[in-house]
Amino acid sequence: MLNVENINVGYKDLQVLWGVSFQVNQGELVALIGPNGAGKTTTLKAIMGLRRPWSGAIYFEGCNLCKAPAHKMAELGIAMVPEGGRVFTGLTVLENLELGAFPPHARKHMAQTLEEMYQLFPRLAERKFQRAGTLSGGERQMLAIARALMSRPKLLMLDEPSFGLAPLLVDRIFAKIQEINQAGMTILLVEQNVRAALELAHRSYVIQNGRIVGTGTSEELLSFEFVRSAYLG
Amino acid sequence: MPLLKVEGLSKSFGGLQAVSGVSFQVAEGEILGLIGPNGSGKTTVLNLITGFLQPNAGAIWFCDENVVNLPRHQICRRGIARTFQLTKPFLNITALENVLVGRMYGRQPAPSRKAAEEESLALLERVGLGDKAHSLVKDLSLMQRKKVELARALAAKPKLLLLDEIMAGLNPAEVDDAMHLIREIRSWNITLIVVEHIVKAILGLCDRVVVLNMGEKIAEGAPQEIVHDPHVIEVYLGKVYA
Amino acid sequence: MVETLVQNIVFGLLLGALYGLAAVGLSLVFGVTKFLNVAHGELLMLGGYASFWLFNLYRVDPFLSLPLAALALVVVGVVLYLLLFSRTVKMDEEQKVQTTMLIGFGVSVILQNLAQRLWTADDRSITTAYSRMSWTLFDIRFPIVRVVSMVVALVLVIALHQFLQRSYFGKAIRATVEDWEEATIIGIDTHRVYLVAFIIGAALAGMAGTLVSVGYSIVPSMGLEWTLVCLVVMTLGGLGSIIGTFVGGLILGVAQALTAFAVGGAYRQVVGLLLFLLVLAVRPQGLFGVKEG
Amino acid sequence: MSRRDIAFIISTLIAAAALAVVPTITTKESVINLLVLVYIYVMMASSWNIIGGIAGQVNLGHAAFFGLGSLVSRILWTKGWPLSISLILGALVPVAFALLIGAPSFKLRGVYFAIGTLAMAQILFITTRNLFPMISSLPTEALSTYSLAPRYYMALGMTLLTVLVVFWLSRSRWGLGMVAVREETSAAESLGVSALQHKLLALCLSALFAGLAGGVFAYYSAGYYLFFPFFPTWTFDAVMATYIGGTGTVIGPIIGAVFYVLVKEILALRFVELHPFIFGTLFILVVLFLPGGMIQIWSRLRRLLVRKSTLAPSAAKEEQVPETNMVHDRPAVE
Amino acid sequence: PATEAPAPTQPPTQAPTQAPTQAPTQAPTQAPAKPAPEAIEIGASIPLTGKYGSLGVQVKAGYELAVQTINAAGGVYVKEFDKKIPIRLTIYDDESDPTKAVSKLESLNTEQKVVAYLGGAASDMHAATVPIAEKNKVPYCGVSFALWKIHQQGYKYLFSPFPKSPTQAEDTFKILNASIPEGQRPTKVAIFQETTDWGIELGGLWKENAAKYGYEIVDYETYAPRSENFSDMILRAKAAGAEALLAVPNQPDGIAMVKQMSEIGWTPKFMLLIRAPENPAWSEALGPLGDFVTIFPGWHYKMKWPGVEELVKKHQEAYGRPPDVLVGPAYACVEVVADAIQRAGTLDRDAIRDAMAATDLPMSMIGPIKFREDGTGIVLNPMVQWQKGQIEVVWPPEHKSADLAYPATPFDQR
Ligand SMILES: Nc1ncnc2c1ncn2[C@@H]1O[C@H](COP(=O)(O)OP(=O)(O)OP(=O)(O)O)[C@@H](O)[C@H]1O
Ligand SMILES: Nc1ncnc2c1ncn2[C@@H]1O[C@H](COP(=O)(O)OP(=O)(O)OP(=O)(O)O)[C@@H](O)[C@H]1O
Ligand SMILES: [Mg+2]
Ligand SMILES: [Mg+2]
Repeated sequence: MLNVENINVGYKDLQVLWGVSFQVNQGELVALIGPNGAGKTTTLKAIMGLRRPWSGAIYFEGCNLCKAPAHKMAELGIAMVPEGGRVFTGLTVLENLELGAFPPHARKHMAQTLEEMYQLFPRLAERKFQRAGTLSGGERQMLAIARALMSRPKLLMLDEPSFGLAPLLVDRIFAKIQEINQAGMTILLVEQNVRAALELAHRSYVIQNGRIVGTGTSEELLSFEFVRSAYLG
Repeated sequence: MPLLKVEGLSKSFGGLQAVSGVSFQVAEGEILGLIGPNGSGKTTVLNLITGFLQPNAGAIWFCDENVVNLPRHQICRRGIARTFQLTKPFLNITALENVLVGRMYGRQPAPSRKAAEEESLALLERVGLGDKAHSLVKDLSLMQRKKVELARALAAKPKLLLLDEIMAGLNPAEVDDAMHLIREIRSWNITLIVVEHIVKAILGLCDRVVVLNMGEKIAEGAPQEIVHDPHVIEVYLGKVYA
Repeated sequence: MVETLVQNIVFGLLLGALYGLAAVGLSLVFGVTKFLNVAHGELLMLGGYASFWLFNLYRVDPFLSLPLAALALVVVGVVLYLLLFSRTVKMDEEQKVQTTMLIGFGVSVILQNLAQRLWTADDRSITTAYSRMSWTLFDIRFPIVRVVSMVVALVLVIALHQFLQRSYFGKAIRATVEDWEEATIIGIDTHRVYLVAFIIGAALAGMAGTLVSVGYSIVPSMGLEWTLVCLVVMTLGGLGSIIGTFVGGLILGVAQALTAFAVGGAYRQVVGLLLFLLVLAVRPQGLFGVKEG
Repeated sequence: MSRRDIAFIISTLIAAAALAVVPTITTKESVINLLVLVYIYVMMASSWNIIGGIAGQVNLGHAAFFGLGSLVSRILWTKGWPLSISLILGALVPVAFALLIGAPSFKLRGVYFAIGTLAMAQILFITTRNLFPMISSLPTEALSTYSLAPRYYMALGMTLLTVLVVFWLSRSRWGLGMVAVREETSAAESLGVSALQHKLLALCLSALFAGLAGGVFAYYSAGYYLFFPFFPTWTFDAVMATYIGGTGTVIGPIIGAVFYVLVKEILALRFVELHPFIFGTLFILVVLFLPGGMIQIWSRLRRLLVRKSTLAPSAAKEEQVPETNMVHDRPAVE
Repeated sequence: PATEAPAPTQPPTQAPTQAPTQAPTQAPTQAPAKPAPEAIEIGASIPLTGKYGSLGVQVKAGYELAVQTINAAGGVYVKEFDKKIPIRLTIYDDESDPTKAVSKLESLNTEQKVVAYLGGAASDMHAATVPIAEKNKVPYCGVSFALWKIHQQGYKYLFSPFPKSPTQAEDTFKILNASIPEGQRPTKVAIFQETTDWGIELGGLWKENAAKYGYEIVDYETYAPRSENFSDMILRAKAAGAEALLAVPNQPDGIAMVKQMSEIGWTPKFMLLIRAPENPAWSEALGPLGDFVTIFPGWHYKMKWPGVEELVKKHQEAYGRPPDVLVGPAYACVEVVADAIQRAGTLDRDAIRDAMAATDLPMSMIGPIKFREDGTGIVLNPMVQWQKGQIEVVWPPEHKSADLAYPATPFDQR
């Protein structure tokens, strides 16, 4: 479904990704793990069209994403939960969610999806008319996830969804991710909570210094000593 | 004598009672954990202590002085420094200069710029950003920015340091490093209040933990007691840790 | 005496409506795109000239030429946006405000001199057959041209307000304002949003220009003065509020008129500005602005 | 003081010395005149840079300081007060004004501050125009003995003073605090920086040098309307010159002011009919291609060179270390 | 850079390095003491753009046409060199900005070494530039300003063949009394005084002189330039029963005033609005509302001086319309300078200044010219009036192209 082929990406003069390749198949839950600054976020941004690869190609359902404008990705069915609970701080919670359903196919089902989201995160229903900027850190994170789901994507990319969430919620969110995935949504997960991520994922890639250095099922990866020592502490 | 004593602290936003009647103390040399579900008022408490918000009621005694209504910079000069959950670095200057601001103001401003630079550089090294000292902060990643903020707060030579989720987004191995660093900070005679959601860190670091829920203090005690407190498990942890 | 007072207030309101309409365009563009287009006054001037020449050469009634002036300014807006302003879209807010201000400055220099070269430095004004007519109500005169201008302004402003508040696109606009990268992520074509906002602003400026040329006069060097008035009115009303901006215009107009009535014409503008500062002292976010977090 | 700092001071002094020689080697008064104008603009841009660039408060009422400075200096001086006292008072009155308006106006943020200060300056402008509608021209005896040289040296000296003070400020603790306030006020305060103190100091220094520039203008001008220096274009010119040179830096406003005056004047003399078009276009080109100001030319060139010389990676590495000045050239946006 | 004296065959703008193509061809009859310069340099800084642009372009046209005419005849005879030397005129644009004007004048002084300055346009520009002439000791001849105060500073180098405020103030009432039979005169006068030095000066003079001629000031209003809203003033003047309106508005203010008077329904029987109605845009802007307004323009092309007809023809050729009101006085300025140079017989500035002070031109584009001690010209002060979209000369009688139309038809009956 998603095919990343040998991309090189960077900021100004600084190359961050070096020949990164991986794929995500329909219905799969794939995790991307790696230390701080390895280039995980950059990879997601490249897929989203926010950072153009210097070279290489990215295919989504056979369509070359490098040729599509960035705002088309949502329409194609890719959604992303940005790092650090980035939401529209000046808009209310409700407006944020409504905007999540921007692509035409999602807008049709807006009311229904909205209900689903309120069930998933009741706190958001309570804060409906609060400006997103005044939410607590964790509440923002919920809003960011919910907003991405509002677009009813085929591929959901999450950049550290557990970031700043209380333990109880982390469990809930991982359960929810699994549930969504089992319902058929393809998921690419970037996560620092490595153990949880590996438990969840069908397959994982390990990225270090901008290069893919390992891949396999969770058991396989957990058997690698370098993964254990570097990520599990 | 406690270093910090918070009494009956309350804060509401419009109709929302974000903090209500919270009291606790921090003894010198202690590491106090402040935990609670998302939106329970932890950051708000830190904001109240550092003068970013004015409480509706309550008092905050720091070194036997009520610091409520003191301007923020005065609070810092008394010896309280902090980091921000949503980072607020000085984006268009270098990491080193960020830290320099802390070093040249703060509680004990450095006598000369040269000395300040040396100390700041050392602090950056210590948090693991030595190689980025001369990068503009806007070119740094979120984690790196958090480290800059930590170094910057340390540079202000606080007696009390408030850390707001500096470990969010770290992987377990990195959390270990961070815990190590925090212990070292304590050894520099700095008292800490740590807000974290990473239970492992809370357990491993804190002498005492205060738990907030919906703005109220629902538990206080040693970490091991807290993780077994059924109320805490119900509203926050979800399961028994440790 | 009372009659004079009321008459003054009426004239103040009528002028204030023009201030309001002119400022709404600037306010929209600034609110949405964070482009501080200091060439706004020059766009107004171009609109005025479009209508003036249509009237002068082909006797097109200025109120009929309003849409044509708007159209002309849309074209100008598209060109300015694609050629210049679009290059600043991805900058952070502060840098965007700064860069567009500089671009706007350059554009205003060029447009002003272009106008002067093409149409001389003479003041131009449209005077139609009905220009001298007024309705009289209780001895108060309501000049037809100005009343119609005010109605036009009011209709335009309300329509715009509805469009932004009610429509989904309006929300998309506000989202884009905040964070273009994130707006892109959720599928908003940010360039289009910016372009639309920019040309609406230009069209509004153009129509305001037409009304100025009917009620007052236009001249190539008029831009700076109008830009300044627009900036003050926009801030008085509170950034980001369309209705607020318009009301700000009315208030300024009336304040000036009352000053002229009470202290004399020389301090007309001074008191208007003092009032503005007073408002800011009480409400640092302007009359209808939203206080920052 | 670092080696770079010493180099800056020395080169500034050398430049000033070279400029001091100009009147002795040219008899062309127009050159001297133009230079006086350049100096006034450098003072205006550099002084605006203190509050607008370093402390980050976009003040659009700078003309008020310039106007007050020239008003006070001119009136006192033409009334027969000693020139030096007239100038000093001309610089102090704007400072007093800055202190007066500072605290209330700093309650305003962003555009509100900018437009609020603009309104304040406009009030002064209109009031001055109402109170002093008459031209202030030097009496004929003064005109017949008018000599440009002392004006030139005064302008040069004041400019040098301004630049050196701004330079000192940019390297000082106060300057660092101002930058911190500019970048993130609340974070700065949480580190012990008093935002109000720093902003006030910046505004007062800014007013001081703008007032001095006004004094220079008053002393230099043979005849002008007293309200003329209050005209908002004085503010805008200073702002444009600063931005186009590079805001927040020491050299940026100088480069910007020189560019602004010289290019404009030379174009006006060379192309009487078309000069505004050419200037406008040139201005926009600079803005678009050097978004951080003309000061970027240097780093751009350097980066080009570095890219070209990929064969010498070690050298390139060295070059990548940015300056450790606290006031930076803002890097270009990609 | 410079706009050079445009000879008929030349494009108007040309680089200064080029020698004038119409350099004199006749060989000198005897060897001169000094080599003759190739041209007599004179220069001006004019507001060609900015708010005074509409005045500046008129002045520029007048200067250029005059220089063209003089050069076509070989230039100005200078005794010292015993030959005719053409004039080279350098014109800069000061963008209506006094500081820029100052630096342009300095440039003319040092680069071109002009022997005389021609003035720019508008009182406040002159007020800023005249001291420069004085300081540089360059004779200065300027029109398009009636401000008398400049002449009260004791300047030696300033000359202005243009009617000044005191003349205008007295003439206002003199002309009214001469043109309108007693009993019908608009004796109740309203004055709208602009808060500029000229506005204050002329307003004060009107006030001073009114009673002497049998007029009463029933309303005296002050306003800042560029006030869009005049309704309060108009209402008060109307309430006071004023029959005449005297003012010196700039163009936008003048247009706004008339529009608002018509809307409020107050038609003064007599209106003297100096400045605003001075160019053809007035009637374009206001249509019939602009009629009946009178002006003191200093000159008009319908005046019957010799040479005017030819000037009209040339202006028509170059610009496609008859000359505007400032073209004539500007033309005369050049005539004054040329005459002074010829009488001085040298290109020495002080000699030219002295010659200029002694000017006694029997005839020029604006009639005979002499100067008073203070540099103000003893010149005719004609009054013109807009009638049916045309400007007609209504005073003095010997130049009249129409009678003063009085009283004005109410606005709503036009
Ligand atoms: N805007 C930027 N400009 C310059 N360099 C950047 C920028 N953003 C990121 N980088 C650099 O790119 C590298 C990879 O960053 P990225 O954010 O992709 O890492 P990550 O794997 O997501 O890390 P984290 O776990 O901290 O989120 C880092 O070294 C960072 O310094
Ligand atoms: N300025 C404000 N206006 C309105 N509500 C606010 C404001 N600031 C915080 N709140 C609300 O107060 C509550 C407490 O917020 P706070 O940021 O203190 O939570 P927290 O405990 O730090 O949560 P987290 O762990 O998610 O960071 C939240 O529900 C939040 O929405
Ligand atoms: Mg990341
Ligand atoms: Mg928090």
